[in-house]
Amino acid sequence: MAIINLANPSRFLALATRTIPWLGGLTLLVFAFAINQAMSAPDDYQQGATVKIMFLHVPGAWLGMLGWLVMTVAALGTLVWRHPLADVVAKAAAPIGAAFTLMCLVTGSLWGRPMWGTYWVWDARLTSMLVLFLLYLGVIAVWRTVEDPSRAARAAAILALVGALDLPIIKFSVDWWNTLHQGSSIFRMGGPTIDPSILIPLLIMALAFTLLFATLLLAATRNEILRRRVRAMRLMQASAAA
Amino acid sequence: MLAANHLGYIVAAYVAAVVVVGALVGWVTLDYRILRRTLADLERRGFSRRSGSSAAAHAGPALKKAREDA
Amino acid sequence: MRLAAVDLACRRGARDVFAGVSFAVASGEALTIRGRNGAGKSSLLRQVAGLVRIAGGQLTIEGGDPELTIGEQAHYLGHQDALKSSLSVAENLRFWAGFFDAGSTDLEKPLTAVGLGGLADLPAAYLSAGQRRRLSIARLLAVKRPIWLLDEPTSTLDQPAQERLAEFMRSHLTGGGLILVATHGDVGLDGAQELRLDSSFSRSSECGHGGDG
Amino acid sequence: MTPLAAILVRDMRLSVRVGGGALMGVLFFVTVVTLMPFALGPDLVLLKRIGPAILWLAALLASLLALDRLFAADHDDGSLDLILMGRMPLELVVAAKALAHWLTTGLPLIVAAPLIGLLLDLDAPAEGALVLTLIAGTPALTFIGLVGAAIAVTLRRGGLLLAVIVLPLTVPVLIFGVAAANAAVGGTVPFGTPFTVLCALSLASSAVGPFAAAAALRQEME
Repeated sequence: MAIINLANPSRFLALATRTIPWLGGLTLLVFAFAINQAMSAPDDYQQGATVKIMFLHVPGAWLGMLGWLVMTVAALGTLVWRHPLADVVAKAAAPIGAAFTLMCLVTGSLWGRPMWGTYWVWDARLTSMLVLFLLYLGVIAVWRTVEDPSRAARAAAILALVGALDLPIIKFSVDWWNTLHQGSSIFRMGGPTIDPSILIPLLIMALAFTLLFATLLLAATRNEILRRRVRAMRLMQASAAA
Repeated sequence: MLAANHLGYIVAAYVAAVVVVGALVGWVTLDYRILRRTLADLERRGFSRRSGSSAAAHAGPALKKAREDA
Repeated sequence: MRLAAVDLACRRGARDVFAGVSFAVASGEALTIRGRNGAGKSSLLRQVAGLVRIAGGQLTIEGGDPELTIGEQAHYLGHQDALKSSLSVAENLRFWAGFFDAGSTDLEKPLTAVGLGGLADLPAAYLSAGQRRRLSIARLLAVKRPIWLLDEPTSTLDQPAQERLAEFMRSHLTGGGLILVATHGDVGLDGAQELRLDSSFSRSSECGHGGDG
Repeated sequence: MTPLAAILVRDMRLSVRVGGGALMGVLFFVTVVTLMPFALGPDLVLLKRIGPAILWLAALLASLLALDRLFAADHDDGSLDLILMGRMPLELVVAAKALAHWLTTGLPLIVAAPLIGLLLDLDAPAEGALVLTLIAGTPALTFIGLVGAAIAVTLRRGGLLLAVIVLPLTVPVLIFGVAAANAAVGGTVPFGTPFTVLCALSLASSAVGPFAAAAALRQEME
């Protein structure tokens, strides 16, 4: 359907309420299949069974970045196309993206423990994800400190855009910083070529997580619309009783 | 780094993932339920109890408009 | 209870705001303070409230609670409303009632009296300027203090709210309280004493005058 | 509810609501600690050795962060005038505000510190020492910062001035905090000595702080 009529909050609410259960069900289905595939995947010759953590770690990283991509597109929606739902989607995406980035960091740390003997190594990829996580917290902080939603939306949108521009630079500079100092991290995360027997379960897990992300985003956006509605009705309540 | 089977860490990782996903799902559903209740309460109460139906009536159409463009 | 000032003087920074101001207000009486902007109406009220240092003269109170200062027996309604936008109407009033040791009083009555009865759990951010001022006035009703110091209380109030305020002031006076109100217009208090602060008092010594009245 | 409880509950509620500064301290703390390795290099051996120092410096700066709004917010909306006209002594009111600030800024720091310590590869004894020293040290930071906030309340650009006023005053807390945190990991000094001095600093500042802050507020009011 055209994006235009999605712009009307009530129609979006009705659509969301209908699709969320189906999407949730599909997510569960794909997850069941993915978990099964992941568990039956062979151990990696080098990392042993801990490769199974990769099935959580890598999708977490992808969703972390996907979340920021969603926020960037929503930011353009807010600032350029003036789409009424854009800022609501951006506000909904921030905590979800942050949560998956956190999952990526935690699983990465648990994956590194048996390899390097420490919970955290300033490996290039892990460090970039940490900076991304801090950027997410910054955007959430903007939403939580600016009271007026439209002002908060514009501020968060600009931060998302600037973040989107800065992330590749951060990625590059962290890589350079890491290789420059070439400290103790002797082991590169997830070797260059991944054996198909591991790649397929990984892709299915990634699909399952992406569906989960979509369901959560839809539900969180619906919540934000309802929150806006509560706010509008409270304003109405104040003015009516003036 | 031997290819030992670090079951503990794998379980910990999956527990962490379940915790994060569980928190997200819990937060979204709880938030939805609270918002539904607040909305129902606001609608049922109309606006200020003291001003009775008149304010609610005159605010009725405004209320519908608020629902549209919120 | 009797509040008396003799040759009261006030300096703000290098400027003499006013000097030689005397008045006496007993229970059940009101004093209307008039004067141009910058004549020091607010400074006089803040001096009585104990918020501004008294540069000269005496300010005494007879009767009332001997242990308490004048400020601790007074309500001050300034230009600002002392409300927190992220707290609800009820939370704001509950805080001030709790802070002024009247925690257990019923808040519904003052809120309804100022016409905010139905908005108890509405965040103060949504209130209009007039509603915020009426919420401050509710503080005066919720906590019983004999002296009211009102600084242009009607500035953001509409006509019905002003009449309601005049009604509150009259009942406060008949209840034995006393009121000092700085205003430009009429606040509906007939029989109140008048005190005119005109700028002839405020001699600006070395540098030019600054700051508000 | 007593006046002190009213102030405590209100300040806590304000800092948690939208616009409040509750978790800002922790966010700043995490960011500062994350920045250090970018400057010092990813070498865990080095980071482990100066870990406690980095964490303590970050905690010190983080706990000052939310302080400048402590009185300025009340001053700007007129609440400070009414607080001065309350029957509760100002010293107790200021102490209640300090407690509210510590609960919303200091405590989250103490909870977050061990997790962030993992980034600098701190081992268990170092983490334990870090938490202990933060528990003993953050009250001192809050009460010293309290005085700075009271002095800076009516001044324009008070926030900037606050850091300049307060940081020198917190030097002893930093010295003994880091000394105690390092002592637990090794080194000549036993853990007890710097730790007791740190506790003494906290007790002293919690006694002097409110009086100095209340006096400063009264001075500022004209």
